[in-house]
Amino acid sequence: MFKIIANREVGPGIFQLVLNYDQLPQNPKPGQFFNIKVSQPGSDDPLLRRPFSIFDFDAAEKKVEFIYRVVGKGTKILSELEAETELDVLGPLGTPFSLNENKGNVHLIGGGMGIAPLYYLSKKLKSRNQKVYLGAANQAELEFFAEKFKGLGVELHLAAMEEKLEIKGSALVLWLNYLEKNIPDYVYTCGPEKMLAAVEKEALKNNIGGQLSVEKRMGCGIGVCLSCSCETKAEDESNKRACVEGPVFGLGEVVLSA
Amino acid sequence: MFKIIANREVGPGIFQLVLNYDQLPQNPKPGQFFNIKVSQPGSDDPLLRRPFSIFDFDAAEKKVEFIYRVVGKGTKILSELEAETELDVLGPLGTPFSLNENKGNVHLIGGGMGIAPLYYLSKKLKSRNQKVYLGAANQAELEFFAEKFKGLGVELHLAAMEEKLEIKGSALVLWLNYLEKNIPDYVYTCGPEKMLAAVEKEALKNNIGGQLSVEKRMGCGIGVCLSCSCETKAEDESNKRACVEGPVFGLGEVVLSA
Amino acid sequence: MPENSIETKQKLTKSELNLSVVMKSQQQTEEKNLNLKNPLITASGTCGNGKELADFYDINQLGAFTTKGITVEAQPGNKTPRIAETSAGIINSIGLENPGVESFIEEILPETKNYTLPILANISGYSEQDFINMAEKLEGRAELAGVEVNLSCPNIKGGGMVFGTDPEKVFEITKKVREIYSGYIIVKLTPNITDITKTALAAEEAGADAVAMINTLSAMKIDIERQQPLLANTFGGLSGPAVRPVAVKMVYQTYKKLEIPILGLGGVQSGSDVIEFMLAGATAVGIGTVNMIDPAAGPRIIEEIKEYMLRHQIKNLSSIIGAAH
Amino acid sequence: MPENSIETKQKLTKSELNLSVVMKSQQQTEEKNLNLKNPLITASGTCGNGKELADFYDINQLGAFTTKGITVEAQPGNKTPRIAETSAGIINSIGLENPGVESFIEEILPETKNYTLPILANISGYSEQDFINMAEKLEGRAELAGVEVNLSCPNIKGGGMVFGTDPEKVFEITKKVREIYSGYIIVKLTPNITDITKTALAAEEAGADAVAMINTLSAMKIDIERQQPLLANTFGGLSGPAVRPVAVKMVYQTYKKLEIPILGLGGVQSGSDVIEFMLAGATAVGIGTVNMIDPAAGPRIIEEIKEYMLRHQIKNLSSIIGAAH
Ligand SMILES: Cc1cc2nc3c(=O)[nH]c(=O)nc-3n(C[C@H](O)[C@H](O)[C@H](O)COP(=O)(O)OP(=O)(O)OC[C@H]3O[C@@H](n4cnc5c(N)ncnc54)[C@H](O)[C@@H]3O)c2cc1C
Ligand SMILES: Cc1cc2nc3c(=O)[nH]c(=O)nc-3n(C[C@H](O)[C@H](O)[C@H](O)COP(=O)(O)OP(=O)(O)OC[C@H]3O[C@@H](n4cnc5c(N)ncnc54)[C@H](O)[C@@H]3O)c2cc1C
Ligand SMILES: Cc1cc2nc3c(=O)[nH]c(=O)nc-3n(C[C@H](O)[C@H](O)[C@H](O)COP(=O)(O)O)c2cc1C
Ligand SMILES: Cc1cc2nc3c(=O)[nH]c(=O)nc-3n(C[C@H](O)[C@H](O)[C@H](O)COP(=O)(O)O)c2cc1C
Ligand code: FES
Ligand code: FES
Repeated sequence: MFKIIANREVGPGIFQLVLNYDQLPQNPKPGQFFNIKVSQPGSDDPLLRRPFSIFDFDAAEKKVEFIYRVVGKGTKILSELEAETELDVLGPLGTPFSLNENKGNVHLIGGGMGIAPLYYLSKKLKSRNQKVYLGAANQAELEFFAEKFKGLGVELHLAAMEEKLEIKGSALVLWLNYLEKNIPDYVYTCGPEKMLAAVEKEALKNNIGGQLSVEKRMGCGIGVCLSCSCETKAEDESNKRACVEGPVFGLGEVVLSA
Repeated sequence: MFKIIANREVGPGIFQLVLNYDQLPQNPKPGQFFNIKVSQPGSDDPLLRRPFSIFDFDAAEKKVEFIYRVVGKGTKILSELEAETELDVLGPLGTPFSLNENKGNVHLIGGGMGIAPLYYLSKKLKSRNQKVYLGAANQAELEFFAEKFKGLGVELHLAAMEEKLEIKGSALVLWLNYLEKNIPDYVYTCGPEKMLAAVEKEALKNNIGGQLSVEKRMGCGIGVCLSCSCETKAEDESNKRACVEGPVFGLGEVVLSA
Repeated sequence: MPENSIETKQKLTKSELNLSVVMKSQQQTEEKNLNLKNPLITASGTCGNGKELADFYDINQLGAFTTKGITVEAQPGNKTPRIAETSAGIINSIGLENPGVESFIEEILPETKNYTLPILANISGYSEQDFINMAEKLEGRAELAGVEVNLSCPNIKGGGMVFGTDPEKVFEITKKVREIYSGYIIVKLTPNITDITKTALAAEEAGADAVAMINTLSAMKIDIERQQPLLANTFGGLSGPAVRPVAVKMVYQTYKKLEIPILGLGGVQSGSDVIEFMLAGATAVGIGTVNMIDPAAGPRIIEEIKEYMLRHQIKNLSSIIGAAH
Repeated sequence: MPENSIETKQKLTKSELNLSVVMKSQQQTEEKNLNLKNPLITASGTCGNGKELADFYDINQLGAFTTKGITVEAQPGNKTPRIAETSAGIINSIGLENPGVESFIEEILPETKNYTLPILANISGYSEQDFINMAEKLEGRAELAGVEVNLSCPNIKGGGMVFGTDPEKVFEITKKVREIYSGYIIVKLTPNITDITKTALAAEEAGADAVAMINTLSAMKIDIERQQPLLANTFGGLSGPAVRPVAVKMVYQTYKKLEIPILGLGGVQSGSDVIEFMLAGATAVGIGTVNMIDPAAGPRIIEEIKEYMLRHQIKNLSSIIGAAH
């Protein structure tokens, strides 16, 4: 059983959801997600669960956190739920980021709500030699994330599309600006698929290894429906499910729409 | 805008719902009902509103009360809503009881949740020469109502089907037991349709006037869909809508299924 | 950057928005067109005859009003329960309760004289002759902009098959009505069919000015405690948001095959849903079940459409008809 | 008083309840029947090939398991998005992603060897020959209790019409499969048809042991912000609670016309819904979309059925089949 302990707006239309749980089948790892039912018990609408990446996790306090943007019917309803409400939640689900402890210089590149899973990842990575590149529409959307990452003591770079921070532009452009003088050993990225494709292309060109997390429309989140199939790049391989083999894939593993 | 101020169990599966309102198109009269949407804003399920008779009303405190039994999906969901929740409510709707001030000796006969509208009616009737006959499955279901009616200082008789109070049996049997020595000028009744039919038959036989309130499955509650049509007894009359011309009808006005 | 260029462009304001649509007539003459100030048309049977909604708003704000279905003779309708709720839908079996076409003309039509919006009479029949009779009675009635021919009734003389499931019957009835009735004719099609484009084309060929789709899906609910059908009439018609994906698909699929306009309906709850039907190819959009839940749905939906138009900087709503193709 | 008499009667307890049902075979011989310990059968395509559910419960608790649809050749499936949510429903266009019948036999079937429940292979084809090929390959496979012939695919060689919309095609394909395949044959029908009793009867005549109804309703959703169909494939199939009233009606309507058993499905979410289908006339009931939302739906629904049986003091669940007629 999961219970809301906080559900508050931390940016324009962006909410922090903190849940308490009784028990979990296993401790969640960075890059995994939970699948949350937002409808009233007994109501058939909205029908499907909503997947959200783990933003933070605290085993001692039995707490799991998400950051979500209100985009449609389900997230609107979720944003109106009060503390103490019990939720039907499945998870942790999916394949997490692998932490690749041996990599020294690591870049994390996050766009929009794609930033959410990178925070828990950043926290869990042993190496503190991390450079984090975040982008969003504007400063207000980034503020909450920026504060949190600052708390981790990592090198942080910020960009916004609508106003000039370090630059006026996307996380991708920000990262590319730094890339020349500063080639990482490994990259982790999450955000719009176009951004993932561009990061992947650039990384592969520079022989940088890495992982990315995709957002696919999901039916079940547990691998039974094949709604989330991702075409693979290897010719002899069949599709992979974003909810089971993903959402984290290696760079070059699945076909992204650029 | 309506807001829940209390929503508590007052009997087995029976809830008291107290709402605060900003404004009403008119003050509700006994026998009228409100039509309450129980789904989350933005959810399409449950789709229809749920009609409930006015149990009590307080203009000074801008408070309207209902007593409802959890029977299905909608009332289950309603019973789980917390204080402070805002509700989408339409009303007051329907034709009220007419208070017939000139009648001296009045009987009120209520079965099950049909008791709910009789309380506000009893309160509003000028004559205190009222005898009230209430029946339900058991004592526990009647307790809350009994306390409230006692507060009005009317003569109260109680029956239950599963255990002996004044008698072991229905409100109807209870009333019939008293009827011989005690013919009223007027009756008001609400409850299962079979009970209404029997009260009507007995009253008409004894030349007693009166009114009854029917429960029909409703689509709209505002007269547009004809879901709630009641066949009339007069040959030249067309159907009447329980939500507009009713739910209160004169004895002998509409066809009841006995 | 595109973001910038949009920002610097002159933005449309609400008062500049044009929500009007034209339902062209087959004759392609301007005076026979149905001009609507916005695409919203009440769906037959869900708005009474209009006066019940007056407590909530002035229905003259809508594009057009369709009356409750009428038949030649008065009908008492089916026994109750006539309505059952299902997941995101309702099943109704009202059974066309109505006072008959003559009372309609004498009592109901005069009540609409204060309406400034076009009125459509929804006509239902149990035989071809029924439709002919009603077309004759309604021909020349100045209160009416047109008729909506409801083909979802069983053909009592023809073995009980629903007229609207047979393209030939659709053609015949439409043609008969067309020969008699000179106003705007909308033929309302049933979705309980393998291929609705066939009946739509039959209606067009026979001279319908427009088709309406969809009427309700054949459905039922069982009361599991009493172990019998919940509706007194056993079967009924499913409407509401549950059916919208089926209705949108039928409109989309028909749009490219037809010359005449489509009145799309089924499950509209919001402005977004109206936009969805128009993108699929509907010129006008019906609002039915939603009125039963939210009697003030009409003006709310109009506002929601305007918000969408502002967000997408669409000046003329009619420009999006069929745009999802 | 009836209340008293019920109270004094011996009450059934949970352990006395008998949930088993028998799907009789057309041959009416006992060894060809499909014996299910309860009426729940997983709906093809919504439970993977079973092992994904193992984290949640032991699927051997169910009546039978139906595999994801297979085709002769491997299929990559449609482009994504393949799923859209609608009111109380989902539209899917997975496009039969599967490794082809040979991989199915070599890789998937061996994985089912620990299952003690009957396994049904769902087979889909784009031509008559496809069905024949698969029937041949699957004939004699001891892992399988039977096949479910999915007739909701377009007949590519026959102009793209869906097989299941034509009673003659249903007859032909069923007959061909019957001639080859000796196990239990369920013919799965499409609801996108004017009269599903015609295809049901065609399947029966051609030798099907049972019919399954319904597959998904043809539907679509438009992304109004991008002004294009949401699914990459434009159209898809609607399932979930939204369609249940349509499915129940089709089962009810078919029950009296058919000798062979019906596997009813469409929108089942709870034990009550299973009861509703059985009262309408279904011998077994499919659970599809619900597994995607509640992976542990199977055992929950079984518990809910038991509660209903206790409340109504029903000892043998099979006694309620068709009881709402
Ligand atoms: C693995 C994974 C992790 C995610 N993590 C986050 C996160 O941490 N924070 C966050 O804000 N968002 C996250 N998303 C996206 C989030 O799931 C969607 O924004 C959300 O489901 C939208 O629901 P809605 O009802 O508001 O939108 P609607 O458009 O009304 O939803 C309709 C349907 O589409 C699906 N859908 C809509 N948008 C998306 C999307 N972008 N991705 C996947 N499915 C979508 C919904 O789940 C639902 O099934 C994640 C998605 C995935 C697949
Ligand atoms: C004018 C009027 C006044 C009422 N006043 C009260 C009251 O004061 N207290 C109270 O407990 N109940 C009252 N009822 C009955 C109450 O409306 C139903 O119990 C309630 O709607 C059941 O909803 P549900 O979702 O729990 O049941 P479900 O069975 O899940 O509901 C399905 C549908 O059937 C309708 N329905 C189910 N049972 C009834 C019923 N008995 N009467 C009418 N519609 C029904 C629902 O409104 C809904 O549309 C009244 C009914 C009417 C018509
Ligand atoms: C209560 C009710 C009564 C209806 N009566 C009629 C009718 O008389 N004639 C008709 O053509 N359609 C009738 N319909 C069908 C609607 O006009 C409409 O086609 C259908 O409900 C789908 O739209 P919706 O989902 O917006 O309600 C009725 C529908 C409902 C719900
Ligand atoms: C994601 C998904 C995949 C499906 N795949 C198949 C399939 O491969 N073969 C088939 O016959 N039916 C398939 N179906 C249809 C279901 O088996 C079932 O008939 C339908 O969904 C209605 O049941 P439900 O509402 O319980 O889901 C699929 C349905 C869904 C939702
Ligand atoms: S979402 Fe169902 S398989 Fe991935
Ligand atoms: S409930 Fe719609 S007319 Fe009465």
